[in-house]
Amino acid sequence: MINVKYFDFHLKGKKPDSDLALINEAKRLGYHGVSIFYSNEQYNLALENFNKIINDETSPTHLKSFKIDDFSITPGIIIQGKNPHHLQKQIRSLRNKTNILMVDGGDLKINRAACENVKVDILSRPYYKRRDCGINHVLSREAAKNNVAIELCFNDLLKSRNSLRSKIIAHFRDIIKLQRKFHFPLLITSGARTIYDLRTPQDIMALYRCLGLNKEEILMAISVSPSFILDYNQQRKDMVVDGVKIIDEK
Amino acid sequence: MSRGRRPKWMIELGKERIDILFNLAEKEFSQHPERSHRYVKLARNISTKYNIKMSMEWRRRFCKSCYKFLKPGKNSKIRLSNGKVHFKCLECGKLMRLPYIKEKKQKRRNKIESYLVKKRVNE
Amino acid sequence: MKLKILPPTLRGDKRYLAFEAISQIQLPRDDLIFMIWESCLKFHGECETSKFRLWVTRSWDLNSNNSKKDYFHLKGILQCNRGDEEKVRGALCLINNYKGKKLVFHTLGLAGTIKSATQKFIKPSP
Amino acid sequence: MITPHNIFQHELIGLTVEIVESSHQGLEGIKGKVVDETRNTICLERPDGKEIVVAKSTSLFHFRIPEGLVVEIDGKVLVSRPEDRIKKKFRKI
Repeated sequence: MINVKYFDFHLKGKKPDSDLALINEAKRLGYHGVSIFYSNEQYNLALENFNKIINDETSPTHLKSFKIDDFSITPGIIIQGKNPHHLQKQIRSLRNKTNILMVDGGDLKINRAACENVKVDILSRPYYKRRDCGINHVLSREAAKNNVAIELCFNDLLKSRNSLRSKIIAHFRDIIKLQRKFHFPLLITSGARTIYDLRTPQDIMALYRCLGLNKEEILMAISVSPSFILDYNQQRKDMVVDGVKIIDEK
Repeated sequence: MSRGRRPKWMIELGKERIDILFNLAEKEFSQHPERSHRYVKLARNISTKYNIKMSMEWRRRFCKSCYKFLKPGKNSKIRLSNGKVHFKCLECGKLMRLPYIKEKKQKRRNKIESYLVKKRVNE
Repeated sequence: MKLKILPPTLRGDKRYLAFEAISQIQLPRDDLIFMIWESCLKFHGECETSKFRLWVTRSWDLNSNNSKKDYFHLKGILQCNRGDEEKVRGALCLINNYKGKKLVFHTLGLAGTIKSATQKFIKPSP
Repeated sequence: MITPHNIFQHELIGLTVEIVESSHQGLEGIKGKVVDETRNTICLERPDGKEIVVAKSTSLFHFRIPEGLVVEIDGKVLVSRPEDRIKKKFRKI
């Protein structure tokens, strides 16, 4: 595999120093890019201290993604909406603050509102606290149309045991079956809080292979769709409409 | 399907597009006449779909029956006769008559005003 | 708000497994469920059992008339994924005790619908 | 006025355009002035006067607006009759 870049897209950010430990650990394990998710309030705080550490105040603060020798770190915001209307309001206000926007799934109305919204990047864990997998053919068609990625979180497997874990694996299988039919972007992430939740990309690929995913699909989920999300969001500010983009004239 | 009134920005956009099309037709007529006929057809489509009246200067520049672009002297004849302007399209021979009473009245008013001004100046 | 169910082409296809359980203690529904899941998990592990889509549909209590006997008789229907019936049957017959009490599971048969499962194995209509 | 925000609804005839990507390799890199437009095609006039008819849905265009800004438009966005493009609805990004 020539220059396949592995991305771990969902790390939970808490305190600045623990985030840094997470990032260094991810770098050591062989990931090429990482994105850390904060709630709305902590996001600005995190942005500043990233700036202090990496660019030591030289670059302007509005920079949203950072690079240490081609290891890309992009902080993002995770949204918990109480109802669709509240969710829409939050999305509208937070869209141009970050590069990546993730909606925490679980409630049916939230899942649907997130899938139908072009501005949302990732719908994380639609099966959270649910007996079914949270999405059906209607939502997955919308997710494919609006390019909303559905995220399978490794942390859920880690923390659960016995029948709960096998139920979550069953939800994974349903989502994979829907993904094969409707081709919405799939995302495999670790959702790590501490360095003990992180696994190397090869281990995660091996684990997901026995869930029924073949090699190409896993590569799509770990390296292609994350990098697509990053590039797409880079151009998002000068995208007028879905297919139209302003290029600074030569 | 109820046509209804189009929103304002659509009508503005339509007007701009019609102006662009007719200006291009004007420029292109000498080398490529068939292109300017095509532009007139496009402009007509826009004006009919969005219910936009073309401005006065452009309404006289195309034939009402064969929708060809008319350039005075090249494929159209313009004459004045008994109070009307005659546009004759040489492509299909259609004669379009337009009264110009407003212009006549305007001319009379200007003449009266110029006399009044002269009289006041003499006193 | 409920999600619209999947179209038939995407909906997994099911098989119904009629079983009877003879045990020394009364078996409510959730104990039944716990036992079946436990045995499958121990025997096949989490990854396999996630394929089976197990679901205990109904269970009937058949010891109203012979209360003097020392065992409880129970019949029920278990829904599982088509193609994995053998694995589920294998796991079912490995159950032997629950909370120290003896217990045995026999699978009476397989059927494609709940109705045919009940008629054929549970309540043979005269 | 033609701005990047309403160029796809505005008149394309008269703008200079360059085909950046296209499923037909021969068309890539061609520059020209848009001369005619139909539902699925754009007719380009090359600087040397030759006219080329290009399909809209299979290529990516770089339109140069009069004020000099360059806008990249995917052909699929433009696929509709010229007069219908004004009222076509688009998803805001």
